[in-house]
Parts: sequence; C-alpha cells; structure tokens
Amino acid sequence: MTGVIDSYIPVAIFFIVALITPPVMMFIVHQLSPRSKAERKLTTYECGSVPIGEARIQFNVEYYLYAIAFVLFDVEVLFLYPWAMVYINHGITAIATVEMFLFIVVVLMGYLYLWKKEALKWVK
Amino acid sequence: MGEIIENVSFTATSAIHEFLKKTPLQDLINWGRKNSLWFLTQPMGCCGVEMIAAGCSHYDTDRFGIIPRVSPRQADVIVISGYVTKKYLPALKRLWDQMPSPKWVICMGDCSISGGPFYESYSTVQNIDEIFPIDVFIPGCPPRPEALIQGFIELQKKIMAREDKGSEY
Amino acid sequence: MMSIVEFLFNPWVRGILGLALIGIIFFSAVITVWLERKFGADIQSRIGPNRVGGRFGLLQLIADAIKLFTKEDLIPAKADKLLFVMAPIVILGSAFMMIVAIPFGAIVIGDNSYPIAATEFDISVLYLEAVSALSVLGIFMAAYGSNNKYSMLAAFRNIARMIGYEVPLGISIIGIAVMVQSLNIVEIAQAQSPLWFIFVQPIGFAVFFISILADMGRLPFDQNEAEEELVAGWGTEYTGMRWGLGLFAEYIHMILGSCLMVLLYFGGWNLPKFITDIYVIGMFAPIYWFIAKVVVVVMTIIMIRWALPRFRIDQVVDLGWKVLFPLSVLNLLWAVALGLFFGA
Amino acid sequence: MVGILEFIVFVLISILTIGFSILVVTARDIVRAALSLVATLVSVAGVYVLLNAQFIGIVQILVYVGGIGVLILFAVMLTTQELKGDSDVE
Repeated sequence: MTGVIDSYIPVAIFFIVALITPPVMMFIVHQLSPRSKAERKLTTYECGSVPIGEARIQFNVEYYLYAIAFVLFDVEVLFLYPWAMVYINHGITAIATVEMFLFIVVVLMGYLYLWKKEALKWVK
Repeated sequence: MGEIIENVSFTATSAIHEFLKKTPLQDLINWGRKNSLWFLTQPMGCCGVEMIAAGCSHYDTDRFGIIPRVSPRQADVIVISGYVTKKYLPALKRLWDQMPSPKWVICMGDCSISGGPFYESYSTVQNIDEIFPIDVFIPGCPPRPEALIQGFIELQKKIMAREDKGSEY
Repeated sequence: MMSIVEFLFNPWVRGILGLALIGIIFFSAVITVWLERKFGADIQSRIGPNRVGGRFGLLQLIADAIKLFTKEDLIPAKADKLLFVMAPIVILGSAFMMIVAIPFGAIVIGDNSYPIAATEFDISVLYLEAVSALSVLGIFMAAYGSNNKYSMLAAFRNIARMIGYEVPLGISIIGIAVMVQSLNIVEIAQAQSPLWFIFVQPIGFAVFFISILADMGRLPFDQNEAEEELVAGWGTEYTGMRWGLGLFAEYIHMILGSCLMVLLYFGGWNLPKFITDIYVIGMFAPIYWFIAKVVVVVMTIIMIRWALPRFRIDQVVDLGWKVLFPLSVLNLLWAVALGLFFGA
Repeated sequence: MVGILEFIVFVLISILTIGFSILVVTARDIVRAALSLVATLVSVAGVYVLLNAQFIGIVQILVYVGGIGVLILFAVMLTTQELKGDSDVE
C-alpha cells in the first residue's frame, strides 16, 4: 500500500465505528426502557387528528429546478478546485488565469439567464 | 369523531426494566426523569395561557429542567390545561396515546378537575380522572404560573418517592 | 523520541487513538447543549437550569441523558422501518466522518508542529464538504421513513436550503485555496501565521459564515425544524435516544463547523514562536488557543440563534442564490488577484 | 500482508457495490431504490480512493450524493405513480 491510502485507514476505522455506535446505543436503550404493546402509540402524529392521506405526496416542480441548477453550479465549482492548486508556480499563470476568468464569465452568463428566466424564484 | 375512548393501561414488558425497578438503580433513573420533565405545548383554555407564561422568562420552568416540546414523541408530561370539550377529547386522548412511556398527566385548573363553570355542561367532559391517570391536580381559575410550577415540583416528589401513576403507562 | 512520534503517526495507531476524539467531541456537544440553555437563558434574562449540579445546573444534561436512555423507543406503524432506523446512523455517521479530518489544535515542539487529527490528507477541505453533505440524505431518510407530513416538508425545505448554500460555501473555500494553493486543512491553518484570512477576505468570510450557519441548520436558517410550523421537523416521529442521537449529531455538526471556521479564517492554532518556546506550557498552548477561539465562535452562533428571528424559506433560498452566490464569485476574483500578487 | 489487506478491502467494497446495485433494481419502494443507487455510487468512491485517485473519489461523493442523489430524489418525488413504502408489503 502506498502513502496516499494510508491516510484513509483512520477514515475506514471511523466509518466502522460510526456504523456500530448507534445500534449498540439503541440496544442498551431497548434493554433499559419500558416497552409497551399499544397500537395507538404507533399512530402517526398529526396534532391529534387522524391523518388524511399519505405523507409521501408529489412535490412541487420548483424543487427540481433548484436541484438542476445546483448540480450545474456544483460541478462547475469542482472544476475550480484543481485549477486553484496549479495556477501559480507551474509556468501557466497568465493563460490559466485568463482562461478561468473566461470560464467564470460563461458560468455567470448562465446564472444571469437563470435569474432572468425566473428559475430562481421560489413561487411564481 | 366517532372514536371510542378506552381507558387502557399499558404495562411495561422489558425484563431488565422490571428488574431495575426493584434495585436502587431505579432511584438514579427517577432522578434523571424528574429533572427533565419536558411538557407538551398543548394549551387548551385560559389555563393554557398560564402554562405558556410559566415557560417564559419571568417564571422560567427551565430552572427545573422543564422545557416545552411541541411533539408528543419527545414529551414526558401532558398538562390538561382547561375545559375538555367532548369534541376535543379524542384529539387529546390521541396525543396522550402517542407519548412514549413513561408519561405523566397534570390536571390544571378547575374546569379540568371538576368542570368548574362548565359543571354538568352538555358539551364538556366531566371526571377527567377516569380517563387519564392523573398525578397532580392544580386548583385555581386559572391557577397562576407559580401554582403550575408547584404542581411540577409535587410531581417530581412523587416520581422520586415512586408513588406516581405515570410510570406504568 | 523520534520512534515514539513515528509510532504515533502510524495510520493504524492514529486511527484508533483518534477514536478518543469522538468521545471528546461527544463531551463537548453535551457542554454545548448546556451552554445553549444557560447562555440562551442569559440572553432572554432568564436563569436557566440551576436545580441539579449546583448553581449552574451542571448535571442538567446528565439528567436529560438518563431520561432519554430510559424512554420508550417507538417506531410508528406506518413508518418504513429500515429507513427510520438507518437515518440516525447516517446523520451521526456524517458527523463522525467529519471528525476524522479536522485537526483540533497542534502540539508544537521546537520548530515542528504535530496536529492533533486522526488523519491528514491533501484534500481534507473538499472531503469535509463532501461528508457533511451526507447528513442531508440522512434527514431525507428520516422524513421519508417516518411517513409524517411535517417531516416530509422539513426534509424538502432542508434539501432546498442546503443546495442553495453549498455553492457559495464551495466558492468561498476556493477563495482560500487559491491563496494557499492547497486543500490540506493543516497547511491552510499554518499559512495564516502572520495574518488571519478574515482580514484578507472579509467578503469571503461573510459568505462562508452565513453559508455554514445555513449548512448547520442553525437559526435564522432552521426552517426544517421551525417549531411553530413543522412541529419538530425531521424528528417529529422520533422518540427518546433515537431522537437524541440526531440532536447530538446536529450539535456535533455545529462544533465542527465552528472548528472549520476557526481553521479557515481565524488563524487556526498558530501562536508566535516566543510563546510556543516556553518549556511545557508552550507545547500545549496552541490547543488552548484553538479551543478558546472555537468557544467564542460557538457562543456567537448561540447568540445569533437567540437574538434573530427565523427567515421564510423563500427568503432563505433567495439569499443563497441571489446574494451570496454573486458575492462569493466577487470574493473569488479578489482572492485570485491577491494570490497573483503575493504568490507569483 | 499489505497487499492482502488491500485485496480484502476491495472485495468488501465490491460486495457492497454489487449488493446495493442489486437492491436498486429489486426494491419495491422507488425511494429505497434511489437511496440504494446513492449508496452504490458512494461505494464506488471507495474504489477510486483504493486506486489512489482520492480527488476523484471525493468528487464522486460530492457530486453524486450532494447533486445527483438529490436530483434523483426530487425526480422520484415528482412522479405521478403512487408511492408506497416497503413497510406495507413486508
């Protein structure tokens, strides 16, 4: 194994601990706490009324528009990370800066288009 | 409406839990329970306003570790704060049923204790104590927040002395 | 001497010793909850818990923990049981995975500083951002699992808010990365030895601070737990310790977010050399310095919670997309200019 | 020794990935299927890290959990098909 993966060994250890801790805790709780056989306790809470219909309903399409915009900008932001690492001291400073500036301008054009089209408006 | 109100008493079924009740460890558990009595924000009548006031800055039930919770799933105490109309009783009973065990009831104000001004009214429920296992009655019309706080302290004493009814529900 | 250091920096040893950090963070989450109640009481001119554990109610959280541990654990009949049970694991797991990469101060011996972190890698800032996004999925699982209308609304609001603020958060982090030319959080912390980045990039700090508040779901951005509208948000159907785990995860997120803020903008643990050269005190002084800064940030966040009202969800989304995003791009340009001026 | 460990981790991640991807197509609840898909993509991130491509691995988590996962969940919640939990079936 090389050095890079070594630094992920603690991540793996923490991952396993994170998987184990809540079940162990809930087991202890299960032993200590009272348990009752009552169907009425397990009804869905809705301010004391009987719930009408399912909670898993269709949602507004506006959420989806936000999600699409988010994916676009998220991926574009990710392109900036490698660039930020190398744009200085690698002999490409001038061209890298100009190109990234152009990239940001293009992204901003898309952003302005979204704004103009009212895709970022919560309730139309 | 149209729901049948049953007076069901639920019993605990965990073996370790039953065993703990006979040991001094239960005192520690009761100490924890009595010092974190979270009450359900469920105001019903004019007493409800006093109940809210008891949680606010001037009276500050947080001193005793008593804080309001909005969901019955995280509440320990339900305060019947006012007249219980026949129409509201199913909702109240449902909220009480949805609270996880152990849970306690405090009966606040004359209306909920005996009917008060609505004694033998056609629309209010009399004899609340036959429907809920009430631990503390707080008389008054409406009782002042201090009285509610005293009621909480009496409930704490009952929990410590293991004489409360609520632990069984 | 060197062999001990080498032994401690073995990844296996480091990972297992690092588990102690989980305990420490759990303990500090308990303290933060206590601080929230006591300090919040001060702000509202109340007294706050003062009945158990002396005048300051120090044992209040122990009592709460005992109660939560002995409270009945309910799974609603209509719930999707698998998702309902898995959700706290994902929320808490996201918090645990964040603990791995954050250095909680450093021990300075001579010219060498040994950061107290379970691990270090080159892109830890990006890793933290990625892992903290996992908790959103956990909240969605909790909401969909419990099959409660309030929870579903809470989860959707939560996702809508998160995706509005993740982009400005990312860009403000790039603003730092272009100046340090590293995504390693230890290097970023050490790079601000003479000058904190909050003075270099005030706009970036404002964007980061607001975004991380929204990311942590603290007021004024807690639309997903707005008690007046949505009962208890995703936790409406959760009882006892299962709810307690989620609550703890949120407080752990808050502490870790404060740590991140201190590391990125408030100079981390750096102290002048003449202080760290003092024989034993100086060795551990950076840790105290770091913790002091984190406490200040945490208390600021608590103060904001008790002092500000809650925004409407459309205002929140508008703030993220229409104000913070352009501001973060502006800050990026400023940071690039600074980076070109000083870096090249 | 170290090579064996790497192999074991790889096998574990592969089992996770395959298991979750089978769940994607067999789950009756459409949201469970979507969440399994996200879990599959996260386990693929583990493979990337194992291949020394840590940046790709982290980006995989960031994009596929934060972005695509949310997008899929929203898309699923938009469908007109009546959503039913597996708890009804079991």
